[in-house]
Amino acid sequence: MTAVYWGASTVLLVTVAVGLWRFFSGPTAADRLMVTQLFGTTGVAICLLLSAALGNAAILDVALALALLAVVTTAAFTRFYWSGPSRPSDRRERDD
Amino acid sequence: MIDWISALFLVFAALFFIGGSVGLLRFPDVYSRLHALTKADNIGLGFIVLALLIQARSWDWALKLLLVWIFVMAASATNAYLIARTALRKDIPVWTPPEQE
Amino acid sequence: MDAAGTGIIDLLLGILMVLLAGASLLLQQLFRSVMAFIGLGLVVAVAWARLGAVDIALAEAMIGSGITGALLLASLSRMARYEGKKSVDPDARAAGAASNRPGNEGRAGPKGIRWRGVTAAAVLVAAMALVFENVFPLPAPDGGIPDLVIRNLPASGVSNPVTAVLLNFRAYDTLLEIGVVLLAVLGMRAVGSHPQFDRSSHPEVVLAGFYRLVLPVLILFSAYMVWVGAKDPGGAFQAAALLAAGGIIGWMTGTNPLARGLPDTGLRMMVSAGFAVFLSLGVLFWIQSGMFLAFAPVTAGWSILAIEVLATISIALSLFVLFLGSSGYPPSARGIGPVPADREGG
Amino acid sequence: MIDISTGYAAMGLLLFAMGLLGLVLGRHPVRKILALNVMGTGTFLFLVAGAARYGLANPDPIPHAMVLTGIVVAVSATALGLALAGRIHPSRADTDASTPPEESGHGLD
Repeated sequence: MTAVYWGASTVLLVTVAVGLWRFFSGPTAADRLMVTQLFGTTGVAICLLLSAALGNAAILDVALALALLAVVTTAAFTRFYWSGPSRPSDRRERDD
Repeated sequence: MIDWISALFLVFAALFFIGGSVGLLRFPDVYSRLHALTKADNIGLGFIVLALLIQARSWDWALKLLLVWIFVMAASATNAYLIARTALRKDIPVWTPPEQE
Repeated sequence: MDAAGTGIIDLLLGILMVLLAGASLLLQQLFRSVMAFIGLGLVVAVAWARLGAVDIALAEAMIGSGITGALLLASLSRMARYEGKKSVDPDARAAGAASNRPGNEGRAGPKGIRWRGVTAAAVLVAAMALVFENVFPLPAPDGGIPDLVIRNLPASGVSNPVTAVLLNFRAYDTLLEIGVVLLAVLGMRAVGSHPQFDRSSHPEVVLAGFYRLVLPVLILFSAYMVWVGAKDPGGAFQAAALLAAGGIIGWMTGTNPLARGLPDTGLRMMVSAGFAVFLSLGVLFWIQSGMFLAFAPVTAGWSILAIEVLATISIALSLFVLFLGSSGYPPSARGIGPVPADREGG
Repeated sequence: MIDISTGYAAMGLLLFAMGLLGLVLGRHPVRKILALNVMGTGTFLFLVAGAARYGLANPDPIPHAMVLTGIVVAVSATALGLALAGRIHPSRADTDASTPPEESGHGLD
């Protein structure tokens, strides 16, 4: 079963690496944020698999921490970075 | 037997994660990409939790797995709402299908 | 998958780390760099778990996703807003310096980049050569230090070796580390005031709902971290990071009770309590046994628990104050946090 | 197949070097802070890779404890650095407007 866990983690890491394309192509700031969200969720999944593969229950706590705090970055993004009125640059290629 | 069911669930999970990534790359606007992303969160992670749940070594292990799933769902719903609302407020265009000739 | 050798997982983790680190250093727009850095933190957290460093994975997950991201985004937004405002602000005279797009750095001049680049690359090549010469391959382990820790573990009062090292065998490291955090808070009191902050006029109802759901779990998880740190991965730093992240979420909803202001004297006492108690216990044992911070084996467990509880409170508040100080609000005598939550829009 | 601690130690060195270059070449204070953090991550990786030489099941706890304190110190320093950057930044507006930023040499960029 351990080999299956390692294999599944590998597949998940590949999907993350593929998702990185959206990070570099954008176009809006929210797209880049979504890629870090994908990193977070996949990180949770990989931690769950690692805890099963290594038989280490403490890694579940890492997954739980990532799950509980996944909202902080998004909230900071919408609260600080994307707050305020709409600017033309929000909709175009550049996401400053 | 249990190992095979677990492996099957893990395959489903991987399919949903792959689907989430492909959707993130291929869908035309922020809102539909958000949909693809949250599918990976909820169902993909759900299948992983199921696969590990039937293998769980103790009750606290199982409880933590369930907690992780519940909070990932709550967080991804909150995140999706925050992103979509802010994007709408920022007038990020919603994709409409091209006109049929 | 052999635990002693690298596999595809390590290769993928390495590629992701290099790509994200490169992106956070090279992308011209700082927002993208910051997002790449947040992603790097998540990948590194997985790498810690993979390397068997679960204590560190916990701290990285909590600090990386709970504090650093919000800290960087808030500071960057404040600077971008300031730079954007600069050209219309009558007090800011230099519109010329505002040629950068808000929040971005301009291209370095060709002359500057060439010289600095040449120097840096030369230094780097020399340093890398030295490291490869002297450190690679890593010397074979002699088993001495981990054995020493394991042998003395029963006398330390705890059974998690990392906690034993942190709070007993090398307690002075941790004492000074708490001191550094305290110093950072002191520094923040001096420089961290920048009161303009455009509060979004929209209430964060959904975030507030999530906060109500997550806060009890965060507090419980944090208490569990302090308690479990004695035998399993966890401890004061992780617990403090969780509480601080809870404070940050609450502050972003605008409904955080802390946001209504904490008396300044109370704040000062709580921020310094961890350091004060750690130091006094150290001195107490110095008087008793003649060695600074030498906990007696009988009472070591309780001393460590007392220090961990107070350090958790102090570090959590310190991290929260540091976040506020660098993201827009001075931790001033008015109490910490923003004015009461915005009400408009129901 | 490379030994795991050697692999991650090399990765740590690489990140450290990248961060150092970014620190020297970056102009914006936030970039420099990010670069310092990348350097820190590289250092932590190197230390933990050293600890992993004793095996992944029971690694050397001393580097782990050092990295743990390092992470907390790094985030405190980052917060203070960002606050300082916020204070430096407005003052850049007061430097001579006729000098392009890359030639003014005020050492703060």
